[in-house]
Amino acid sequence: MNQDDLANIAVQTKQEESRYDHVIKVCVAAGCLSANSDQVKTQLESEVKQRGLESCCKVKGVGCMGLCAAGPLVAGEGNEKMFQNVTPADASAILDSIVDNKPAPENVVIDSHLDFFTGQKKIVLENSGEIDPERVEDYIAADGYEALFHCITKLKPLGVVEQVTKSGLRGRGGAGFPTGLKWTTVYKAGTGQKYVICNADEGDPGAFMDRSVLESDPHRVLEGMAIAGYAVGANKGFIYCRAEYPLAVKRLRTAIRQAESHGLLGNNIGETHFDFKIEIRLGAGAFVCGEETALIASIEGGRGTPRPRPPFPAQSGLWDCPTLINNVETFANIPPIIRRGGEWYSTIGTEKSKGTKVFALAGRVVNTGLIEVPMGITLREIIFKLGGGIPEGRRFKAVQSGGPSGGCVPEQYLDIPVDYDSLASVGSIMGSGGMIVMDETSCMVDVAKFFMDFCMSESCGKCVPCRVGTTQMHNILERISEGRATQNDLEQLKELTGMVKAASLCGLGQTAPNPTLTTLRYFMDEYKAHIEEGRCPAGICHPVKDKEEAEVGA
Amino acid sequence: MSTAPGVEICTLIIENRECGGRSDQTILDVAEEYGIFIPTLCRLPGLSSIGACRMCLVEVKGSNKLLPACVTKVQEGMEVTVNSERLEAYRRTTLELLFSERNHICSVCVTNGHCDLQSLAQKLGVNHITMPYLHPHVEVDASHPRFIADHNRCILCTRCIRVCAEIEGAHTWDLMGRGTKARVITDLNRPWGESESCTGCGKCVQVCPTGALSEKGQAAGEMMKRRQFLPYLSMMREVGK
Amino acid sequence: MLTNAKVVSPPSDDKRWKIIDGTMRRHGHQPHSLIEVLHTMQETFGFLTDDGLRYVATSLRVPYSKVYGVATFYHFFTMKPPGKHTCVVCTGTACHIKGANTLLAAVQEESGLKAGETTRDGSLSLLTARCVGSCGLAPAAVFDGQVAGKITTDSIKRRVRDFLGNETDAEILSVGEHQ
Amino acid sequence: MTKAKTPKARVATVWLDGCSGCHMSLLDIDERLILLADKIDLVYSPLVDAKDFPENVDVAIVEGAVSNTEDLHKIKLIRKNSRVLVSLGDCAVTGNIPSMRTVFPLQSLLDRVYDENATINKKVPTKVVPKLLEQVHPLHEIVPVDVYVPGCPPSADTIFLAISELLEGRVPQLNEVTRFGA
Repeated sequence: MNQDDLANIAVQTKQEESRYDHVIKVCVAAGCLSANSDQVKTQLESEVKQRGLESCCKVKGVGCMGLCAAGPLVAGEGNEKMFQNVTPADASAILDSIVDNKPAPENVVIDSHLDFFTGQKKIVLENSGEIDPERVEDYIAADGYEALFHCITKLKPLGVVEQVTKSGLRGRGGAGFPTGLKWTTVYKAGTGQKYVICNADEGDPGAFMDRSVLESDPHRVLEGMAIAGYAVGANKGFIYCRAEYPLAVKRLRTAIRQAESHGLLGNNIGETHFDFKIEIRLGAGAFVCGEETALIASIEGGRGTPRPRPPFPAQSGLWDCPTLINNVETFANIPPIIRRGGEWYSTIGTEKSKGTKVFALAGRVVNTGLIEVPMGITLREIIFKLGGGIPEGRRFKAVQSGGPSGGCVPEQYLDIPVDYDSLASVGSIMGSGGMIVMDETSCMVDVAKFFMDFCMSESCGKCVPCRVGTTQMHNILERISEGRATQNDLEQLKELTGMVKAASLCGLGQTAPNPTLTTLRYFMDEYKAHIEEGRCPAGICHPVKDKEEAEVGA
Repeated sequence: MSTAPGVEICTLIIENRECGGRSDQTILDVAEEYGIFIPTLCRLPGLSSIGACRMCLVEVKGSNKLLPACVTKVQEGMEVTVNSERLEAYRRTTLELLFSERNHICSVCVTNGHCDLQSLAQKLGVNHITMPYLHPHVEVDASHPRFIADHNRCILCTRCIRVCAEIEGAHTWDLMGRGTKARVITDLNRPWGESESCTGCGKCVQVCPTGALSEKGQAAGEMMKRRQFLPYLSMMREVGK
Repeated sequence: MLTNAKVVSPPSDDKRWKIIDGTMRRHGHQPHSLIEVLHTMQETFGFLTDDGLRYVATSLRVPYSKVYGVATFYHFFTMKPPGKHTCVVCTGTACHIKGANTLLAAVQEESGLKAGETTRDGSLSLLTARCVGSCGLAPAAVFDGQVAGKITTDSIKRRVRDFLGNETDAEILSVGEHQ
Repeated sequence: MTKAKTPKARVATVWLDGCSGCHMSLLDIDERLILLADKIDLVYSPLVDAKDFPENVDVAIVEGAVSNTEDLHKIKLIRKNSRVLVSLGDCAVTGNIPSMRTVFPLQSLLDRVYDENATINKKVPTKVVPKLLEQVHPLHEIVPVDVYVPGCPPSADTIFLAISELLEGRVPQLNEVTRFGA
């Protein structure tokens, strides 16, 4: 296939779709599927058939529309009409509404002009909820693979790297390392065998951005990886994906197969000399494999334990070859950056954090789901405008970003802009995009304990501070939550947080104390209530009153 | 001094002393050449270094992270601090964490007096463990005819695994599980005595820094009386009849 | 070390070993395909067996101890046969905030199972997951591979009751540490 | 010199859960005991007759771990009544051999000893003997400790050095002379 063939597919696909007066989109990403959206789709299809509307009305499975909590979601008339909590029984009414413009039952209608939808800026998610993730033609019709073809036919590898550098894109996996710099390092690392790895081991509990991108728009990631391969001089890519995401894996496999058969992956892509193949490797339930050296060890078939850096994977990674590792969302940003130029991308966001960020908004907030917002938006806007605030008239307490590596941000900082540096300044991190909202029913000691428990059981055990330190910190938090702790324990907890942060081998240990540190910093009163009064203000923990007795198990 | 291609001679400062080294040497290598002590536990010269125990962490000027001296290569103009209040505190805490993790009862350990963990604790002034002991229930494997594996004393330094894979070439040992539940195992987690790959060379026993791997017959309770060496005793008994 | 490629025959004449052979062949019996092969074995048999690990180790020329080390490092792998039905309660952050613990308690109340246990008759296993990525639907659970969202204590008890069938006093078979 | 006017230090030695080896080692300082006798008043000890732990003790030297409710009660009283608390020997400092039982659940231990292995009177004693704690604790897990003297037992020289330094009003530096298991 060459550029003309690609353009032909795009035109054809668009023409086909424009033959229909109505396109009804049904979300078939994992969230809505778990609420039986596949049955809704089938019912809509048979209803269309029954009414003899096949020629003017198309029912199409699409990726995530964002508002997962209200699934299954259905949209029509270019998203002017949206429906929530749809059951197969609603199919008829929805057709009435879309085709005959009759009012649909109130309980299924959502206002498509909600802040949740209009407050977003979609780059990564531009195709999510629009295209059929299982058809490469749909992706091509949405300018898919145009960027790749532009690179391999018009740009030199260094030119591609320059665009990425110019865009100001920073790694979306959490740490925010400048992507252009990483690409440059691998580009410069000799002329031998190199690899590109896509980190899709989204282990952060409370995050599902990557899953959604893979399920809704898998080709975008493949295209991003292929562009990266061209830019840094690699001919082989691996996607390291969680085995817990079977649908994402299935759609990726389909996408790779389609791309290969269309000559978009494989040898002589676009009739040039550029070869690029992609293989999927399944993770197996180890959070630490999100760390790049551990991920490499896992792809090499071993225990996913990290090793000290340097050397960095960009110099010596998979099988000791220079390796570029970026996460799903980072790769998903690449095609639009190439299509529209690094300059364009750098106009979005803040001075040091460019572009948009996808967040998985969950917890005690009205609209839970997936959002993409420009960097620099405030936490308050995200939670109270897009998120619709706290349900049941409760009070906001904190928002947790960055998962087990991040922190809890209290109300007083709700007006800080969401960017890498501002979040770091209040003790949290941008992270991969999990954003969990907590209200007064959440106990901050319990939350700290929850994350420490996570880190303790996910610690690979290689280095001492993380292996034993997280266990000791967890035990102290447990004693606090049970009302058995002393002031001494609190002091020791503080000391251990500093030590584990500074002395651990990899990012897991180095960031494991963050949730504890931020809750100690902003919610000391809750710790004190547990320790001094044997009381849990949120009523989650059940501390014992008689510390004397409990202290020694007498 | 002749060097391999790409290797440069560099000068650096370790603990306020000007030192010279090759760029393929680690900070630890150079420090040792100059007689500067940096504590280590998981490292053993001759085996690959893994930077896991974190005892040899040092401060390098210009780096905001602490770096393990055993795997960090020297660079021209480096300024390395080996001993600072912070580093010493972290090392003591690391030792305390290790002591708290398993059941290290020095007084009845076969390696009492010859143990790296014990002597480092003394050297660095760890005279009590400030955090609660975890008291895990772990096994002793005495199935091998000549050796014993006492997991109560294991600090997961993986020296045994490395010497077995890298030097003996048997790869009998490896780690199972993760976190504090990790254990060194032989073959498919079978008793050591049943191992199909173990050559019985005993290298693992010799490199073990603690009493986790030992030769049989060393413990006080194992002092076998071999009275067959005294045949005249029974002769005397016959005579005395 | 098993340095020479050995021709080994599968542990039994179970036809399903051909599936594992297929995965190994597809990867050219490369040692680094170990995790992929373990995935296939677990998918095929439901869990990993000692015999199977031995077979894979020999076929891929990976030391026994390394194979066992890898199999136990990753929590997705299990070496115990799962129950006929599985109920996985998500304990990710969003689900935790929305009461995953009360769901676990409800299942225990209904079945007597704690996380990681299987009923003696093998009808049901209760597991926990670190996050199934359905945070928008929290609290979530996975029943026999199907994700379900916005679970309540009532709805989870109902599902568990269905799984248990007529077994009124399901006994507990194994205690383990699934994560 | 006003040496004669200096009041003697009130010293107590206590034996909790341990083998009394540390006390044996204390006696092993031999003739130096006479030197100490000039400077200290042994107000409480397994070696003297006092039944109750006195008040206003200058230095309390405690051997053994905290294993039962009586140890627990005693160590709290000792701490309350003493200016300086010395943790003497590995049992007091680390839990040592007494703590080896902590890896087993208490009830299984009691069953094993008083039921499975008992030939007569299969019953866990509840009278006269104090109740065992779930865990064995080193002293500092229960009360603040001022001086740690590890060793099993610490040598006579170590103990003499520790006491001498304390009597001189200094904090003994013992790392050179003793360690865990010494």
